[in-house]
Amino acid sequence: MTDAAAREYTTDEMMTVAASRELQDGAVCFVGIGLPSEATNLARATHAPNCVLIYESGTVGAKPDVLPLSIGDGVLAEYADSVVSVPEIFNYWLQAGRVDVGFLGAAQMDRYGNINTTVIGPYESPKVRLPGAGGAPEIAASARDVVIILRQKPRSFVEELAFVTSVGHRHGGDSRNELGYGGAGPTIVITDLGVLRPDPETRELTMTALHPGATVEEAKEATGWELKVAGELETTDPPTEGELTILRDLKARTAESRKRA
Amino acid sequence: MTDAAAREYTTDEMMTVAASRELQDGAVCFVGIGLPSEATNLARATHAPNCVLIYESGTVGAKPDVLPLSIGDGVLAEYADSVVSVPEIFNYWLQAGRVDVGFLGAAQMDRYGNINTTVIGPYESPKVRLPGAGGAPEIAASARDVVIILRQKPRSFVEELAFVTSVGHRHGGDSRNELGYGGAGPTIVITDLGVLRPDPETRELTMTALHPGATVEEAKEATGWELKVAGELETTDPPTEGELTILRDLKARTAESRKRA
Amino acid sequence: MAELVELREAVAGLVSDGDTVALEGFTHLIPSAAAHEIIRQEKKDLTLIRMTPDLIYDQMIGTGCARKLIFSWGGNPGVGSLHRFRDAVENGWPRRLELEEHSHAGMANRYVAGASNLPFAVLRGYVGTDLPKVTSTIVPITCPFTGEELVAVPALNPDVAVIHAQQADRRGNVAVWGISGIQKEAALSAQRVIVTVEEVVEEFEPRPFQIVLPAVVVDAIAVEPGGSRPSYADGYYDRDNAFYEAWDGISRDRERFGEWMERHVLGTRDFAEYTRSIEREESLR
Amino acid sequence: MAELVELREAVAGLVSDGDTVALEGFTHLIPSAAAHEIIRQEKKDLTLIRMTPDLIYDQMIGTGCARKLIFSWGGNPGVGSLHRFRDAVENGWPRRLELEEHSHAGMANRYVAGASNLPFAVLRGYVGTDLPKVTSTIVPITCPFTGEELVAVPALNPDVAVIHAQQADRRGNVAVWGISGIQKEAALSAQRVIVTVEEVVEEFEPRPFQIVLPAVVVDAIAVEPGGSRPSYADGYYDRDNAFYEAWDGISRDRERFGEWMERHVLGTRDFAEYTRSIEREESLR
Repeated sequence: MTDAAAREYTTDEMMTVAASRELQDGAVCFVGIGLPSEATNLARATHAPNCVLIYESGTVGAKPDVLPLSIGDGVLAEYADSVVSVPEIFNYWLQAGRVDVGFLGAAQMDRYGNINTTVIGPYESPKVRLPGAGGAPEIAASARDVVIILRQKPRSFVEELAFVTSVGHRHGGDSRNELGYGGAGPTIVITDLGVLRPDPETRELTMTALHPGATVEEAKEATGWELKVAGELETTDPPTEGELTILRDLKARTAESRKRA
Repeated sequence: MTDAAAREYTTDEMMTVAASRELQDGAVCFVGIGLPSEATNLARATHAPNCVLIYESGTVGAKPDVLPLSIGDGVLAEYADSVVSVPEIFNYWLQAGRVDVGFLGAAQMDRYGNINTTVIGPYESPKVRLPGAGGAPEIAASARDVVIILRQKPRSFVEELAFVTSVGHRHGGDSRNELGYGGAGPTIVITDLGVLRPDPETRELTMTALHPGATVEEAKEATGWELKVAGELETTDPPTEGELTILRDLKARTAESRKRA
Repeated sequence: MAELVELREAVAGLVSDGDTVALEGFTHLIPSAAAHEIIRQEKKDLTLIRMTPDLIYDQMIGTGCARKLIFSWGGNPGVGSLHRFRDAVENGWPRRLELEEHSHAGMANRYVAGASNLPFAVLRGYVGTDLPKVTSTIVPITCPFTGEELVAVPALNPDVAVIHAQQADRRGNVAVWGISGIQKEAALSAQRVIVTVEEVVEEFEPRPFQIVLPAVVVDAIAVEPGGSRPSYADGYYDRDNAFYEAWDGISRDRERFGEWMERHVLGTRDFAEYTRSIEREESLR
Repeated sequence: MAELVELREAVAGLVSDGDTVALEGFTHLIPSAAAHEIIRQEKKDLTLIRMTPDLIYDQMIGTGCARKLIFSWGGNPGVGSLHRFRDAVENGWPRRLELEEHSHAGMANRYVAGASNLPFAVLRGYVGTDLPKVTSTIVPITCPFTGEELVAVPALNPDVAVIHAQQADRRGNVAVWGISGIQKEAALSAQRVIVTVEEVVEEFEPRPFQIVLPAVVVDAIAVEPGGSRPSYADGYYDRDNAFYEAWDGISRDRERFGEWMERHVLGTRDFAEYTRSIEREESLR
């Protein structure tokens, strides 16, 4: 801890690093844009050089040297093992069950890991119209495991979703299984404060780890429902020197390349 | 006629030439192997340089310089406008209604242009097991028009098919329409003796033209059902000098290339 | 059969008020020039289809071309909201926008069904989400062999599909390489097809992951160099990420948006003039 | 994840008696070397799948490897009958062969469904033909939107798919160019995938109409130069049309077929030795 304590890092960096550690080397990973893309590319640059990153634009085995701004940037195709059509990505890869893990972000999430990216407020007269489903519903349905990355805030960790865009553990218990999806649903949620995992029985997301410096009180205040907390809470290992350096290089290269563009 | 009379040609050459004349320039044509391939490539080399030849192997706009022995010879891909997968050829091209005309051969045909390429004798204990359906059923179903090329013999022009592999005008009349296919069915049958066309009402194939030298008696003897013959029978224009030269060159080049292989 | 024409003629001749129009291009090769021409010609009551409505759809919606939107993800990729799209949905400005909302997988399969001349497609998805509650074109279907219940979605068959490609050859064949997304299926599902290209070449060279659309499936080809900016064309130019970020500010305010569209799109003759117009403005910044 | 192995190991490890095995290659890139290895290892009771059973299937059927055949066209392309196939169907020699017979369109869509993890596929076809009378895997299905009646066929999901490709790279990705037929769908529909290749290269070059199968979908890669003869490999060698014609005579007679298989296939260690063996014989002619 001493050299870790000596290091300065942001809660977002901790969140990205913690998420990146969830991607195993060699795994086939369906990547959402934004934080998921950042975390999975950090993983590829650190402990998971052989992971196969899939983006919904049709790139399989993408190896971007900078973070893509969109899911179809040229850098994704340039070094990919294969580039296929969008129907093939969703039918031959995702629906076919070839994806080991899906990394997703969200606008809102409930205690069962169900996700809303469609609207805030009533659908017919929304307060905020969000982008919509994109590839998320089928990633949440068919990826063997799902990792959700989301900053913990009362307005994103909500008691009730305005709209269920993508299914997590549904109403909890076995209720997801009735849907006949191939995937197991969200296995972990990484936030800027810590880590939540579904309870084995109820499937309700339970705080099982805190990042260094974060407290249970913070986490409860940041959660729109009565947050369950595990008996013995783990503490996340802080980012290593290597993780931080590589993440910051990646982001610097990315910023640089966007200025050039 | 004088210079035609002077020319020597076989009944097979007459059949191929007559069939080739049925392919209009610019038409999208789905090509079966054998006689259909010979006739359509003759057309491309003579009056229809802009026809788009499709082979079920996935070649669109094939321009073979020799006749392919199979529907997937390399020469078909080499000069094609595009090469796509087999599912695309059948779904995105044939089923989609993009094919103007299909050229088919057959083992057996009945008076309504239904085709058998499956078995002679009972299916469970066949006298002769034929290759089977291949692409023919959907070509017969979805090509806007169908041209059948078949030597006229009692054992191929049969009263009743042992097996209906591909549908022509079914039981005659409107019976084909009930099937909901996009194509109009066989519009013409070219034989070594002449030409048959479906009656506008009954859809029964009727002899409407004879090739030079062929007689109605021959045609009737060569047909396994009571052949209907049109009121005034036309006589097919014999092969022109050009048609014969080009067809013979094509076949010579083909034989030569197969020796080399 | 593909004809080489001016984009102005192509849009005037093939796109009519009230048509269902799909402009596709999955981040790569977005047909911006064609979208601007549709806006210039003030097409009305269009049903617009696109998996990923972005800047060009924000512009068509904001200028009132669209009556309805069939889509699966509407945002400014990597930046945030589409403000004109949001204003139309949240406030009905400049007019009410009807939505038909699917997932990417559903939209992709709807195009596949359309390209295959099938009335519907089957997939695993949607169940358990709220999408079937708000979208009537998602219904259950049972496998006749296993009895398993799946989801059916209807085919998409737009009146017109518009795509941007890198090259056409002299015979009117069209080549796309790199990320080709859903363009093939969009084109093959449509009644009429307009393609803008970077250039016309004698012959195509082999390129990584290249697909070729034969001339017979294309109606009009218009040469529009840079015609997918601020998107990119692999082999020609990069994505203008700065413009996507700038669009957030331009589109946030109705008036500023209106002035911008007036000055750069409605006030220019074609995409070349539009490009010079925004470059001039950028140079003033 | 693709491993580079000897073909002998690949077949021994991944193909078991009673398996459902699809060897695909649409005229181009037929996996002959792998078929011979299956025969050498005397695999039994196989359900063989192939759209276009030709010489290698005639050989596997004639040597008694097959219990059942799922197919759409069984012939010697451009030559005529498959005599061993006919003998099995007409006379049950060397054993009765169960048939499940479809059209090309039906088979292609069955592979697509299998590759997509869907239990069935939908198409327009079969109605009015006698195929549904003899094939139980063709059933009607109604469009839930239009009420139109179409045909459903069940997915194909072989235990093992075997294909021949031009190249693999060091990471185990596989490249096929030219006519790729149904190989992609056959591979993606199977539980296990064996690929024989002409050679392993550092990196793929762009080739006309090239597809790449990523290493993660391939289990075993074996280098077998010439491994699809007498079929052809675009960029490597041409189709040996003379052999297809010669096969008509070799296969016509049970005894001559048996001797030929004994001498050239069962009596040789691998495809390289087989090739030398038939070349020696040809040189004697």
